[in-house]
Amino acid sequence: MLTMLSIGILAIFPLLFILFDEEQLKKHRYVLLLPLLVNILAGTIWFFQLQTGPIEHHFQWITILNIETIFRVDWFSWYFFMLINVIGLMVFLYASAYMKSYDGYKRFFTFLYIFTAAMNGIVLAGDLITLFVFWELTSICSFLLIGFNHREANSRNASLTALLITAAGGLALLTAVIWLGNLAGSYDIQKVLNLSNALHRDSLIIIFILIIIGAFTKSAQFPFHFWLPGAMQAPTPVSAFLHSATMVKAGIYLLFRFTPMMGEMVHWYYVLSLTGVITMLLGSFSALFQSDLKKILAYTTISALGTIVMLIGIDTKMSIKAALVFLLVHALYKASLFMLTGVIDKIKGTRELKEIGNLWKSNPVICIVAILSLLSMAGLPPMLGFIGKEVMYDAKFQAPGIARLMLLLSVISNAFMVFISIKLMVLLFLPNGNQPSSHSSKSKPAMMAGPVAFTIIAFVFGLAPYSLSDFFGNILSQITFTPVQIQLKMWHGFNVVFVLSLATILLGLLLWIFENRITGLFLKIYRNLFTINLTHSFQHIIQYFLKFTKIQTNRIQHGVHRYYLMIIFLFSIAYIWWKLLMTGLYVPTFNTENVSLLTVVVTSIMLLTVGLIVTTRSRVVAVVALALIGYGIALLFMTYGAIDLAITQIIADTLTMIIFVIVLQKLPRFARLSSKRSRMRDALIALSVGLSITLLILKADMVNIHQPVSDYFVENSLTKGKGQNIVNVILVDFRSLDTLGEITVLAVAAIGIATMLSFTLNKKSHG
Amino acid sequence: MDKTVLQLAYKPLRVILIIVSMYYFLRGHNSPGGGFIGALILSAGFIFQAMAVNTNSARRSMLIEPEWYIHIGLLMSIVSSIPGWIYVNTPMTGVWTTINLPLAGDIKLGTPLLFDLGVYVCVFGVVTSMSFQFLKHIKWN
Amino acid sequence: MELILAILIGVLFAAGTYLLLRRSIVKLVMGIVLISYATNLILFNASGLVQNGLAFLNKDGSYDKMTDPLPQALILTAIVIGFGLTAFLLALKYKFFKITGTDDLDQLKETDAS
Amino acid sequence: MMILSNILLPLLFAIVTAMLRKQITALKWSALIFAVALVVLNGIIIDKVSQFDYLVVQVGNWEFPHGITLAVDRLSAVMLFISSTIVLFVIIYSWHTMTTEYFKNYYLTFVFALLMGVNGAFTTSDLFNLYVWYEVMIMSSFVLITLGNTKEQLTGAVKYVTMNILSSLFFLAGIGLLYAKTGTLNMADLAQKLTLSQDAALINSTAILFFIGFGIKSAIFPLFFWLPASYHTPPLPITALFSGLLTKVGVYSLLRFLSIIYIHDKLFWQVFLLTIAGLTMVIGVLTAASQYEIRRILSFHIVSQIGYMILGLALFTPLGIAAAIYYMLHNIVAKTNAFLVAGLIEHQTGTFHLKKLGNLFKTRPWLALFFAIPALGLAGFPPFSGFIGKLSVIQASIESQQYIIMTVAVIVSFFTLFSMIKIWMEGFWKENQETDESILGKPKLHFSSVLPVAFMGIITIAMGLMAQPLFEFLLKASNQLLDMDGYYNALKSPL
Repeated sequence: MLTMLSIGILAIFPLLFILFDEEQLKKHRYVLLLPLLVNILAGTIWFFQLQTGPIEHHFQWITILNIETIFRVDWFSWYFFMLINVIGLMVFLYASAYMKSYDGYKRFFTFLYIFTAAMNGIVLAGDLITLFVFWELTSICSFLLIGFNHREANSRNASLTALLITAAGGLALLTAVIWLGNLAGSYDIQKVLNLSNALHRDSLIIIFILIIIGAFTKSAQFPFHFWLPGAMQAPTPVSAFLHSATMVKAGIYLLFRFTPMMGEMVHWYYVLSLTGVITMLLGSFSALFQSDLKKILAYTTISALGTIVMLIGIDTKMSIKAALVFLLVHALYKASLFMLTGVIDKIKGTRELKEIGNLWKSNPVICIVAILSLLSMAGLPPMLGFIGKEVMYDAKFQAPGIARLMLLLSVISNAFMVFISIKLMVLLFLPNGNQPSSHSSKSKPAMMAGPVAFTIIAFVFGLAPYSLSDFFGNILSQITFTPVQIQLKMWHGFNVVFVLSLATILLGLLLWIFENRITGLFLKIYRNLFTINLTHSFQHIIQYFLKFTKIQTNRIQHGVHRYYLMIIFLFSIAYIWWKLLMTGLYVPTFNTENVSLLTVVVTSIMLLTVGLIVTTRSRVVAVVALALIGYGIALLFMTYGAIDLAITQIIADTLTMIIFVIVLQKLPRFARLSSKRSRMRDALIALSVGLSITLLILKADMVNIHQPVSDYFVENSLTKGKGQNIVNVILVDFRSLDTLGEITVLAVAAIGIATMLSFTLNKKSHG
Repeated sequence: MDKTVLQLAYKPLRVILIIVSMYYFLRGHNSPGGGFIGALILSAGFIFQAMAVNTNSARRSMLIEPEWYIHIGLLMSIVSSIPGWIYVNTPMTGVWTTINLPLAGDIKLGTPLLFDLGVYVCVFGVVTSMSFQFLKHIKWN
Repeated sequence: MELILAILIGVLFAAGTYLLLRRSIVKLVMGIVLISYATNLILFNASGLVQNGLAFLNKDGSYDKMTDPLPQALILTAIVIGFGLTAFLLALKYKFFKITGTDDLDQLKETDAS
Repeated sequence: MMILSNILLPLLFAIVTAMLRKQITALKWSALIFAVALVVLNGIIIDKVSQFDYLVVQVGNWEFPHGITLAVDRLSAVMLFISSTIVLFVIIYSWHTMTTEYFKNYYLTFVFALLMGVNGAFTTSDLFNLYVWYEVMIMSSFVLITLGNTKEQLTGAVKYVTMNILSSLFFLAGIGLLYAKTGTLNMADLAQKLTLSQDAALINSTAILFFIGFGIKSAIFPLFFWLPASYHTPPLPITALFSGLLTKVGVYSLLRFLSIIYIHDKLFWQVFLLTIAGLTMVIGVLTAASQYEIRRILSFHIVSQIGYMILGLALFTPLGIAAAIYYMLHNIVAKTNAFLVAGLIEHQTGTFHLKKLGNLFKTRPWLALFFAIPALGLAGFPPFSGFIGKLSVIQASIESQQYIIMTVAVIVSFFTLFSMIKIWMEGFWKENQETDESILGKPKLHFSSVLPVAFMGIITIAMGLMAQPLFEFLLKASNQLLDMDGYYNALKSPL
């Protein structure tokens, strides 16, 4: 039940906000931390329970579709869970102070809580549907948070881009999930993974691609990475939490989960490693050219995500281990750096790199924390980042295949990181000639708590990495399904990895020293590489799409009534002819048995009259001709024994004609509106309709499956219906419900005509 | 149009049409006729009046508004379904009784006849209402 | 006779279709009336077309030449319903002309394309 | 009896509301009570149907298949229930949003008459009777769509009326041919006769006319033009009512009628319907994306979402049909709700047009919440009802190995999201000084217009979270629909 609680408390907690108004909430803002503390407590309890094995809770949702809600805590979930909630705690603390100056304090935290709940849901979910539900929820929360400053067009566009991309990925994932569920007969992740060997390989490749798309969009992998820099429009706590430490890791979580199943595919290896490498280089390289602090961090995040994906792709035990460690490293330093950016932003009023500076003098604490975090980012000792990088190099070095090449590329990418770290340190903290701004230069303790804590953690683990060994070993066993022992050490001795580390740092330093010379070259490369700005292209695509739909709509829903009708008729004709040809045409035989001279004459006159209606330009002639046809039909009814019908037809026809005449008095003459060509075309269509109907009727006469039901009426009309006029008995007794409906139609028509003619809205036309 | 002829003729015409309509309605169960045809003939009488004089005059002659004929007619049709529900437990089932009248002899009365009467009244209301609306708004007279 | 009737129905349908494809609303209404005649005849065709047959019983319940009474009842219902619809259409037509002053269907595009 | 009450009571209510039309207060309250009564009645019917499978009435006590037989199975029962619920909500919503002019001009009478037609269509098993109910329904809808007689309404109505009459005429012609061929009007009897006959496939040429008739009604691809041309013109409660009821009757009829015909030419129907479904989905959603008027966006989406229902039907598996029915129910609730919210937006800002709207997220946060639920529901986001709909449709397609249509369905749902987000972006997020000013003077939302919106939002969520009992019911319903012998036997010798 603890699983439900840990998600539920976050989801329900915002309801309490109704009790407070915004000011009160700001005053008692430490209340906001409560649910996260509860969750960390839950995590602690699980820590002890996990020693004996995973914890599972099953809830029935839609058993008929095999959908069962399962929550499952294993070491791997636990790892993510703690990451989310510990970072969450600090971010909430930070945000409670940071957001004080914003409107919509309550709203912000509501979204953030729901997001945290969803994020916990993803990692605790034990079945794919539940996972997907929470997955989509994080997309929505991310959308709402990126667009938090929704009055600005930039925020709106960024949030739209983010949502569309992640939602598209979500749909791919959904398809994959349902497909997998269908193949495995269950959505339980354990069962799906266990069945992997029995699965049919062909469809598995499509499923694999779909999952990859889902994960890549969420984790901002090339070519979907471009939404992430845009997402920096969100308030800084959001960037720290969603777009670096947690949500973007959801895709990675998914890849980890599917490793045992998909890892056996050769595609897995290539697609993931290559995408990872591209993303890694792309991110770190693009970061070189940014001047906004948050943008820099965003691109380095992309790079880090690429690194992790690449490591998962390599799929050796070492590489998975490296990925796991690197995940922690990155979460710690990136959250810390983002929060510091926010602090600096508050103090200096800007995030532009060039305009900040000289922080060392005014805010030494910030500087120390920042420097340590940046060291971690650069992968330098004594921070945990160093360990992360070492393990990573080691993994690649030991891995087969193209991993060596990747090793080289990682060194370059990491050198960029070193370079960026140095650049940031220098530009931010050393004096650069700018005047210290007049903003309040004090940083609030609530906002510094997070960075400080994370830095300390990273420092401690950096010094004593072996304390993490067992833990990562446990996780690794769970992911790969085999028991694994791993070792984390600070000092590996003089080996290749050490040399590589050294080379990285040197390269970074060199870049820094020769910055002025190299920048020009890099800029050239950058501009040539990125002639296409994906963000803008995406906006353009949307614009083009809207334009296209507009053209297309005007083509389809053009408003010309007769073309609508024409399409309906053409569709019908095509359909009828096709069916007629498929089932064979019927050659009519002329049966003279029932033909009398009268009917022939009547019919011929009617045919002539029809011609008159179609061609005449006089309204009176048309109406009279119409009446004549009606009377002709009445005559036909009469000759074949339908006297009631004939009378009704005549009266109804007369009434219709009278109304016609009354109405036409007020209307203009027929004008010849259409051209000869269109008349010919319409005539052709009309004739075709007529012909198909005729053939259809003749064909219908060919089939006569059974005796009609009406013998019964003949037999029972007098005895049970007490009437000799069978038609009337049918109307008022056998099928009286029809008649009831019929008079209802009439009644509605009458009242409707009354309202139509007498009721006109007083207010001006709306819409 | 020369109205004088119509204005002279509408009253006797109306009486004739009412009688004809009753005749057609009553024999409808056994020979051509019935509620719908009867009602159309009946309304013809009042439509003539409306055309000859004006719609208000015709409305007055109808005693109640044509709309109410519609309501009443529909209600009668609904009511006719109730006996069947009570006696046979299936609504709209025909229930018949025979009444002996001094002059006419045995007359069979049943819910289908009530239903047909409902149709008659309703259609009468419908046709007159429709025609009056058209005549009034399009200013025939 | 079926053949003649079928041709008649076909012609009525064709004429109705042609009128529906005109631009005038009056012609549109006439087209609908014609097609509804045609559908009534299709139903009538189903009654088997017995010449001089009747749908009446004698007093004792016997009959001479019976046509299928059911389609007749259906057509009767359909005629009446058709009458109601046509009357409403004409009212609509009238009101439409009164408000917009046009009879031309091609003019009424504003509720479609944006 | 209860089944027939579903037809007779709305008629009675229509008459009573017509008589009461001058006493507005009494009129409104009585209409409310009537609507509640119908909901309760249909609740009981659902309960009965789950016990006895079929409720059958031989109207007039005539022997099957000679008289008119009314039969309610699970599909009918659930449709009856949802339609009366929608009517209830719309009546509550109309309480304050419709002016007294409308009430005086028989607004409620026509609503009940419409419901009578809809209920009739859902209960009858007789084809000609179905035609009659269709006419009751469209006649009432004609009057409703023109109620108020604005220029737009009349313009839209010309198209609406013409194409709907045309659809009925096709339908009627189909009945004529079918009767000539088979001599029966009852659907169960027809099914029985067809299975016994050698010539069953020949019936297919007649089925065309039915398909076109029902197709126009349900607004499938090349036949849907009347819907976007007219749905946005009448007063909002009427649009909402239409969106909930009308096209769904067409889909219902297709389900019922094709379940008889389908098996006699399986290959053709599957390919044909899948094509139609795909085109309907795609065209509808693309046209919706181009619009800037909320009601038009929603109207075009009706077309698109009909495609999903046809898709479920085309698969013709128990799961596929259950998915189609679920989708239909979901769509009725969510779409009506979305329209009602659009009405609230208009009430507050005076416009439906996205370009004139803006910043409602700040100024009317509750409205944003109310909109978000049906919008996310329609876009198929979890855990709302649309998600289960989408999920079951995809699952059914995978099960039948129809991967192309599955892909189309998935992509279309992406564009649906796009349209919803567009409304959100433009209406709720965009900065717009004018709306901010114009909104200040607007009256507060009345309780009666918020209540149905909130309620339907809850239903949308509940249909997602508690889908199990509903889906179980629907799966039984679809098995029942496919079981022609069961249908025949139930009608022939009812309990």
